[in-house]
Amino acid sequence: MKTILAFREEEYAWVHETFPCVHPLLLPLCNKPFIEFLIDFAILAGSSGVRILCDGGLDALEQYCEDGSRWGIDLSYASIHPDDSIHTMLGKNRKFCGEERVMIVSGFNFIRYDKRLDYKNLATSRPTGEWAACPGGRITLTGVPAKTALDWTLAELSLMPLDSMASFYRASMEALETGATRYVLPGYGDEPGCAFGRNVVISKSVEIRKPVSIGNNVQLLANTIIGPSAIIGSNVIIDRQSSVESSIVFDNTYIGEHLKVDGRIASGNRLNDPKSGASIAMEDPHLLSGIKKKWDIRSLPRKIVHAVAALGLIAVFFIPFIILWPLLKLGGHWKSTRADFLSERTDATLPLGKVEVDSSSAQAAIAIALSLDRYLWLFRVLTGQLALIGSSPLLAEKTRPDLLLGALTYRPGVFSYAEAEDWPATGGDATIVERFHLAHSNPLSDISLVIKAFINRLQEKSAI
Amino acid sequence: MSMSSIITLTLPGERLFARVATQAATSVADLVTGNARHEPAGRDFSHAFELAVSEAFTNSVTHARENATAQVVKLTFLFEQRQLTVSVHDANDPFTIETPVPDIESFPENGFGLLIIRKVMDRVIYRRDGDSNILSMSKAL
Amino acid sequence: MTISETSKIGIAILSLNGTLDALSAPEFRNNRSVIDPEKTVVVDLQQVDFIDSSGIGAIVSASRQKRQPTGGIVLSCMNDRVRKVFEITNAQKLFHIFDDTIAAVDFAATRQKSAGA
Amino acid sequence: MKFSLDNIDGQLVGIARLEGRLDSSNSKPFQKTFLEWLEKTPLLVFDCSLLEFIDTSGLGAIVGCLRKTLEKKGDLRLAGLNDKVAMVFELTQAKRLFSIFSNRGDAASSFAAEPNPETT
Repeated sequence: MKTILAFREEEYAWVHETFPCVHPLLLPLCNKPFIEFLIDFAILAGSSGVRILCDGGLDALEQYCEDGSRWGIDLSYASIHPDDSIHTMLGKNRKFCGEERVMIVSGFNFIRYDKRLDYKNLATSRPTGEWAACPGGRITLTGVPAKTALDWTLAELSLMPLDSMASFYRASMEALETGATRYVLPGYGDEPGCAFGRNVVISKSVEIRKPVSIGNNVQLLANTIIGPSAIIGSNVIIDRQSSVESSIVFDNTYIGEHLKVDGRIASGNRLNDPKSGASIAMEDPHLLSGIKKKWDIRSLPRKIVHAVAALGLIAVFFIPFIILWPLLKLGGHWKSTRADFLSERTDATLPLGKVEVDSSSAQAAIAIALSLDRYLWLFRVLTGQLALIGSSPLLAEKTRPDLLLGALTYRPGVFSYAEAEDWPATGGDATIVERFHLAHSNPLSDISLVIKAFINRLQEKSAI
Repeated sequence: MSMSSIITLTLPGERLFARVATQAATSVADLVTGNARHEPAGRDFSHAFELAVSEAFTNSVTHARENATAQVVKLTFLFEQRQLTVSVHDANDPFTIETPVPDIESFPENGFGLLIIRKVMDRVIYRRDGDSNILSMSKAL
Repeated sequence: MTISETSKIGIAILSLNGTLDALSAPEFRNNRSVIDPEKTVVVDLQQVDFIDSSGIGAIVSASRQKRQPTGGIVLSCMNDRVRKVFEITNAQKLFHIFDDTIAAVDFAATRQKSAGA
Repeated sequence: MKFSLDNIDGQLVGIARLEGRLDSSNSKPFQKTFLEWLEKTPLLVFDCSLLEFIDTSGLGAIVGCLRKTLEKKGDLRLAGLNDKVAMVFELTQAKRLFSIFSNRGDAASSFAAEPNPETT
């Protein structure tokens, strides 16, 4: 059997406005992208091939789903016009459909199904025509049934239109509550109603109230209360004393201290009320918190501590540097490219030499293990241009919109907090951990994080 | 693989040579993707360079100054830090890469070139060096 | 690029083969069936391995010359690489795109009939 | 921003109408203006029906106002919060610190039902 999933841009236009950072078809429902629920159902119904039709762009979706080999099916894509009838859609995909039975799932709807039921038998035996429908679309079967009809009243199947933030919220909560018994949901958990991703750090005093679903790389800090009914995405930090209840927290979100998130959808710096539809963009670098920005006062002792520690490192690594650097340089294994990086002050750039060491030789491996590629940057700490530890320096041509909001989100350092925490050093993951430390670190914790970063780099390189 | 030396290719500034330019681009892209060239990501990578070079070369040829003698288009390829950069040099009048996206509903015939380049590449930099234009296009592996 | 032309139930089918870029675009642009505003044309892109913005531009401008801009040119059998370029430029919005040439011809014939009626 | 004094059952109640945005760009001058209001009476109402947006520093400013009012044995009550502003108060649990009314009239008359505060 073949399945066609057909969407029109207009059906999910609201997602573009409310959650602009995600392709609507990848909108996470209980930490699983929307489209995967449909692909799962198509497979459950016995499809060997699935084609996604849309009158809008599918680029991000294609990058995520690729050719479907991850699910063991053939996944392909095609475009349609908004007013195409089912007949036209079948014509446009005649080669794909072949002579087989075709299930057409149209509309931006959440399908309620139960993975334990035998939809395969049903899909082949049901008479041609509509299988399920709702105001937002329908599931239709074409072609002659292979067998006589079974008692198909047993299999539950219904559609729920995802036409607003409110319905999205309801569908997410439903998926969370019915949980892994009906759908294939991500995460691991010893008990039902509790799903955790990889690298979830939970402080001792955290209280978890089922049901919850938590993504990858999540930090739940002291005295937080999670749940009941909390869906927390990946790369999320819930800071001290905050609670998240009956709420959805999207990927790459930082929830500050002492906050109570109840019945809300938090996405980046945006807080939404699914019931009233109200939405507010926090102008703080991360979701509103009680943190007072007193960086101007605190920065001086920090700069002094960083400079003193940098001086220490300069002294310790002077000998290895003076021996290895000329060797590598002569051997052509030491390459330095100069580029402009963004400095802590938003209006200035900072020219830095970025060193790339070709790690083929033993000396080079030692040099990298000792972080000698960063050695020259240490002098920038003395001049106050770089912190010893902070954010990974960003190239000046990159624009980061939140950068304009103040230095709280970005402080270029020789080492980055992401390296210290051994988190993926790029993208949203790193940004979120850097933000956390930029808001919470003090000069002393900085030093211990530098040591951690140093050890991480040492271990990483010796592993190679 | 490491390929930090620069590959340079100089072609006559005529339409006919666009295929030579794009084939060079795909070959270099295939070279740096190595075994991944048969996987979807590897194929996309080399298709991106094929497209970008085709567009840039066509632009250079189309906007060539009339009567300019010995009009050539030079391509350089550099693979560094897992990022392939192709630069297209020509001696035409300066231009801008900040062109508006054409409105498809009005059936436009051109103006898509830079849009395509920006979409398929990670980074596009235009710079004027003396009398030449240099359009540098990079994409990470 | 080569263009081979056949016809079926009054619809011209142009099968393109090769690369559709700045060099080969004029050949497509000047094809007699393409120029004729009354004629509905199915363009079979199965053998097109590469298209760039000049190729897209040629097809878009051909479509503009037709009496029914979104129906005068019907496309079929584009591969993924070609489809991506259509998507980037958003040109897929202007065309009816089929994965099968016969289905495209059927569609074009019905369209022509209903437009003529 | 408008400020007016109302006499409600013999109580002098100050009603301030906040407008537009209250954020880091204007929270400091706002706090200064507030001190002038506080000198007139420690019984205050912020009519927020025209307040469109508030951020951390704006919220901090309002909480600061409340603290100063309480020091003077008065109270600061809020009225007419729109959905967005209400969401910020709820999120930060600042809601618990304030008596919140749906409109300025209710907020102002709520002072009448209470015994006179000690005058300072």
